[in-house]
Amino acid sequence: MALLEVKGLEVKFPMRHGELTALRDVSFSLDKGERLGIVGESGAGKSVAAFAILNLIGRPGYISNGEIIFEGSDLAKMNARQIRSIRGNRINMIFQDPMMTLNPVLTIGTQMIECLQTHMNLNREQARERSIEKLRQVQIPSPEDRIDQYPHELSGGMRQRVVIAIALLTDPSVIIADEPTTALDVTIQAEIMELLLSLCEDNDVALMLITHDLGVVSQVTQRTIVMYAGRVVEEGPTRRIVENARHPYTHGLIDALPERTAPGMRLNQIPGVMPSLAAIPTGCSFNPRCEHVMDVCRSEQPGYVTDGEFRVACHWVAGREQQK
Amino acid sequence: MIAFLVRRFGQALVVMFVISLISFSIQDNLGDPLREMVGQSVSEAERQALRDEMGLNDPFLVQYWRFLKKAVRGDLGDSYFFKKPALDVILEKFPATMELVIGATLIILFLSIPIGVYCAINPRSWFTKLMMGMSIVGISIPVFLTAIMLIYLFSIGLGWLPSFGRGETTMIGFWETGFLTRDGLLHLILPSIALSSIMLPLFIRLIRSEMMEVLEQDYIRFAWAKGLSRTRIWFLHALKNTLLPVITVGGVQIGTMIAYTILTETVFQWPGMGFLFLEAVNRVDTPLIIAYLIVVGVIFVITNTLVDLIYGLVNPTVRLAGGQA
Amino acid sequence: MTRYWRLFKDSTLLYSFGRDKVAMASFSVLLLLVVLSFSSPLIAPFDPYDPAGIDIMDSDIPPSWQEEGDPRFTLGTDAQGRDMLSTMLYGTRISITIGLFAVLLQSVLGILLGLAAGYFGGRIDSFLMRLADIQLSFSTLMVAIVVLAVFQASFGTELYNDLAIFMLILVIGIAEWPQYARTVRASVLAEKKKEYVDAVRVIGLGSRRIMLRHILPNTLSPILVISTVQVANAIMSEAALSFLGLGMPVNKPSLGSLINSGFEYILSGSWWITAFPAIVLVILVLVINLLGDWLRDVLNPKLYKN
Amino acid sequence: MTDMSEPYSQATGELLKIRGLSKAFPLTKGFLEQLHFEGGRLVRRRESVKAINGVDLDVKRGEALCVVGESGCGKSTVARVVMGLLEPTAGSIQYDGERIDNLPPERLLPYRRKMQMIFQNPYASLNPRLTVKQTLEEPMRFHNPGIGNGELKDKVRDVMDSVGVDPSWRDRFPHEFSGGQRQRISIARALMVDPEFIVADEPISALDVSIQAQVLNLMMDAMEQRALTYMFITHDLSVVEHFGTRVAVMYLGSLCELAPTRTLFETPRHPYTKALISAIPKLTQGRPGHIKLIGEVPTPINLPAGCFFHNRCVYADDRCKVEKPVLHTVDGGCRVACHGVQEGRVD
Repeated sequence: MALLEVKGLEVKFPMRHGELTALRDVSFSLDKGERLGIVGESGAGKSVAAFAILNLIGRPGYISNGEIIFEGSDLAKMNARQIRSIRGNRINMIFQDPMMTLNPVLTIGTQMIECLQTHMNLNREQARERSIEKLRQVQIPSPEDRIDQYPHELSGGMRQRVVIAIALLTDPSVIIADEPTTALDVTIQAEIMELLLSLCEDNDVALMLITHDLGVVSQVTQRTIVMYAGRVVEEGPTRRIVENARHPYTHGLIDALPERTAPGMRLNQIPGVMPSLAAIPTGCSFNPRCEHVMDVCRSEQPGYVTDGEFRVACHWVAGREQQK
Repeated sequence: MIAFLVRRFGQALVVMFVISLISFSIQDNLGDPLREMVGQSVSEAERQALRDEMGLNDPFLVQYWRFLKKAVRGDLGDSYFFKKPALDVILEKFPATMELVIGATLIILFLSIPIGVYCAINPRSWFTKLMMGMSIVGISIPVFLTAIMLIYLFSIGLGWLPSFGRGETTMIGFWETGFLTRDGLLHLILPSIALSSIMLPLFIRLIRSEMMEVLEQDYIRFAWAKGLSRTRIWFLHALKNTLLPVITVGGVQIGTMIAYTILTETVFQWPGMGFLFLEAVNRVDTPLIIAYLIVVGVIFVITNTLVDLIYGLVNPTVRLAGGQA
Repeated sequence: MTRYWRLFKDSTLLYSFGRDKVAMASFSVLLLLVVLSFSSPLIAPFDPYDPAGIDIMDSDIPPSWQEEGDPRFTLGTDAQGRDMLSTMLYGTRISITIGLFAVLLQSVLGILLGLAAGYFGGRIDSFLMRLADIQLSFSTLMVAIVVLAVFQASFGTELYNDLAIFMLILVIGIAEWPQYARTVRASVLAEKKKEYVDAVRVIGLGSRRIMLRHILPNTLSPILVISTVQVANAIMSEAALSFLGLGMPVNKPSLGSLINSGFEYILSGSWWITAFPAIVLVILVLVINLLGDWLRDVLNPKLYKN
Repeated sequence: MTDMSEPYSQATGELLKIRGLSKAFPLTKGFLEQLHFEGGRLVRRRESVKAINGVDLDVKRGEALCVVGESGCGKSTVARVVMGLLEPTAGSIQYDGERIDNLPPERLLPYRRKMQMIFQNPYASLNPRLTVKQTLEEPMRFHNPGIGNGELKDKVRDVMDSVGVDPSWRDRFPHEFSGGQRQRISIARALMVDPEFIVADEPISALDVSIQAQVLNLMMDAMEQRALTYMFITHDLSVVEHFGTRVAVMYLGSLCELAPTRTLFETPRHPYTKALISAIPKLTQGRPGHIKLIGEVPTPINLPAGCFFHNRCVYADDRCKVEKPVLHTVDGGCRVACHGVQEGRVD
């Protein structure tokens, strides 16, 4: 039984001219200790999916359909008090920009201890001890002093370590990391990613890694979901996706990476741009950019073709499967 | 810290210098001190002699220097009307104005923060809409009109509250207070409401918009993701950040508040500095006008310093030392 | 030109105006007040500036629907026997005129100084902003009261009364320049950092052309918002000054001085001398503030913050 | 398609010569904030951010020189100083043998035609109040005051065509375009005056992956068709491997290593370059095997003595802590600023 199972998730945003559907029929599952990558370009809906799990979508968005089963109960149906006992306790989040994630007017210690006092029955002293311990685990030098500092006294890399320490405070079973290294420098990125990876492994925490960077996904995750215009277009083991992507979009995305072309040659490009949520084409939302586009793609939204642990939403792939 | 103190001191000097220049030119240009002293019957020659004797024919700078030297000692001359040292006359009225300002500040503090926060948290509720509607009407009614309306309604119409003066007061040392008697407090109600009538909606709107902006920040979303209680997120995480710009604006509004005391005191005939100042203007009582300006200048310098100190306490990224920030 | 028309026509400004009942109502009321007051010489039943047309015997007549009312004076008369309706129409014209010209003066000063401070930076900037800070902390009203008090005392009341309208425009205009300058400076600084400015610098354009053609047009939104609010503020300041007896004289009253002259009689029951001009003043300021609020919501400029 | 890894066949000497370039930004603080108490005495300390510290760099005609480094290494400052957007604190810049860093604005104009720039943020690099046509016409009109309307219109159409933006959209405003299209328009504006040298400051880092490839290809097309020379500023090494002919690696405002692209990626010499290259996430299954750096990046306000990298370098010895290394040539045509490499301590 999966630790976290998302079924048919749909998220809508009421707008001036009617509603926008940010997520359509998104389903996936996460096992205990598993590392899942969610890949997509900006506007694909991957962050919305992450925030929807903890019912944290910014107003006026709302979950209009679907279930989010975590340890046997549906997060989407929980009341405010119930979901608060999950947030920051069983399922924790890491945000993109460490410069913006920590409250500038509160000390690191305050921001850590409040978590522990909310979710665990600890007194101040114990909470402080535990916070220092976690800061040490994320390799922050002299954590006893750092804990009393304010965020602006720490560098970006250090702040992201603090955020990771906060995410680990309550021994959660899932960490959702939304582009955790995008705002950081290349060398710091690698360090933070490795730290996150080893901490998740050591503590048997499941990791949901949301990123646009296929390289990161291929190094860190076991399974990958590719999203396009609010929908999952492909899912499978990371290795198979990287080496043998089936969906033309995934394929194009991987081929567009500079390392896929000999130096000095033109890069492989996907023509056009991702549609805005207000103007998603009928049929397959990728059809205007697809090199394999067929008539059916323009009229009918493709269903999933499954092949064991592999899942693709594409008429062209389905057609080829049938021919086999 | 040292830079902060030096800068504050420098700013105070500049402010006081400007005020002293203005004051001096008022003294120089307004009215003829001689007329006040000797009347019309003295001949022109005698006047000239007197002028020389009093140093009124000395060069500008010499006169200004003399004025400064006396001003530093607290000697701003005698009020023409009261025939007493002007500074003493003003300071006698200082408690009345202060208590009015305290009353209005309390109203603003205790209403604007809860209402502003509520409106930011519940942007769609009917109460928010009502408050936003009322606040824009509130900003559009001049202080003196609010004062007149209050008098018309509560004093003339309903007869609940007194319409002028301070009522019964008690002396605590030099400080004449109306806080200790029921009558004094009753007299304070309408003027305080009138004085706060423009600032209150202003601050409600400011707190609301700042708080709404803060609530959109990543660190608030992160706080939600940490599963903290609503009260902690709203009243610690969000409010502390909201207060920073509010404190800054508050500092700027002190000047406006003092200007409004003139209006309020005029309508309610509140025996404070503002009322006295307007009377002095009408009587061309130059020393009194100057004394008022100087007292107000000192109040500005002190309150602005306090505001800066409070800002530094709330905002850890500002080090008063100015060094590593 | 059609291009700009299209930009305007498609803009969120017009769109949201058509959808916002409050904005449309405010605009209509403002338009009505402006048109009525500026055509007051044509439509007003009496000329309040003409001493020959005023009979002191007509003083203190309540509005016509009251028992002692006189059908000639719809809204009654004031203590000098002037028709309230006519006096208010003329008074509104004076209030609006002072408000507009004061804001015009403010904006010219503020935009020039703000552009200079924002674009050149350095010493000019810190000097101007320090000056603005100090002046702001004294508040417009305070500065205006002091200056006008001094002028009134040194000019003598008669000469002052003749010059009052200019003095008010001048004082309110000059006293409020920091508001503008800070807003303009803040948006110039924000725009200057954007890369399109670098792009035209790379082309080689001179700094004056960059300022006028590229930066200034992009700072118009906050200027528009602040201008609207400032007109309301200027009208309020004028009313306050006139109420204190430092503004428009009784023989050429603005709304504020009308309220002031009526205040003395309110205790004796002549409420209309105060109430009618007060209502007009509040409505005038309110609709301008509502329009300013609407503009701020639509254009959503980041106004100056420390 | 051309193979850009053979640049030297076309290269005909240096187009741009940067010598000893430094730029420090004074921290704008009032006089009073500069006062500090030190050892019981009041001292005045003026602080500045040392963004570039003595950079020597040449750009050869016809090449695409990539300047890479992490945020705060001064790579964008180099670009801005070269373009005359910032004044250097010290050093000189020569363009085609002519010193340009000290020219008055009007004498700089001929160079403005030859040197153009492409910016990072497509949402800020176009004036929102000008149509595409106005944006594109401005440089042309400015540099050719007598140009006829017809000629200008043709030129706008040609350039829009060449960057892949439909010329019939010339009356639209920037907000009507997507990020990738705006970046194309931004490139078009640079191409309007037919420049020979283009400085591109992180032109693709604000774009999505699939759009990055489009813009990069466009830049390569333009380079080929117009015989352009590029100075390409980026933090993304994976792009560099593909795009550049030579690479300059910067750290804290100094050059660490300067080498032909292939050499740099095959045999990086400087310890920092090695760490940087190892940190690129590649499509390989398995854990990231990057070289760990110790410590934190020092602030450019208080630069360390000696080699700026010594506090993060595992090879650092006493010499590195006191003596600043200079670029020296090692085999393979690359230049490295490292005592360890010179002494053979670092392989």
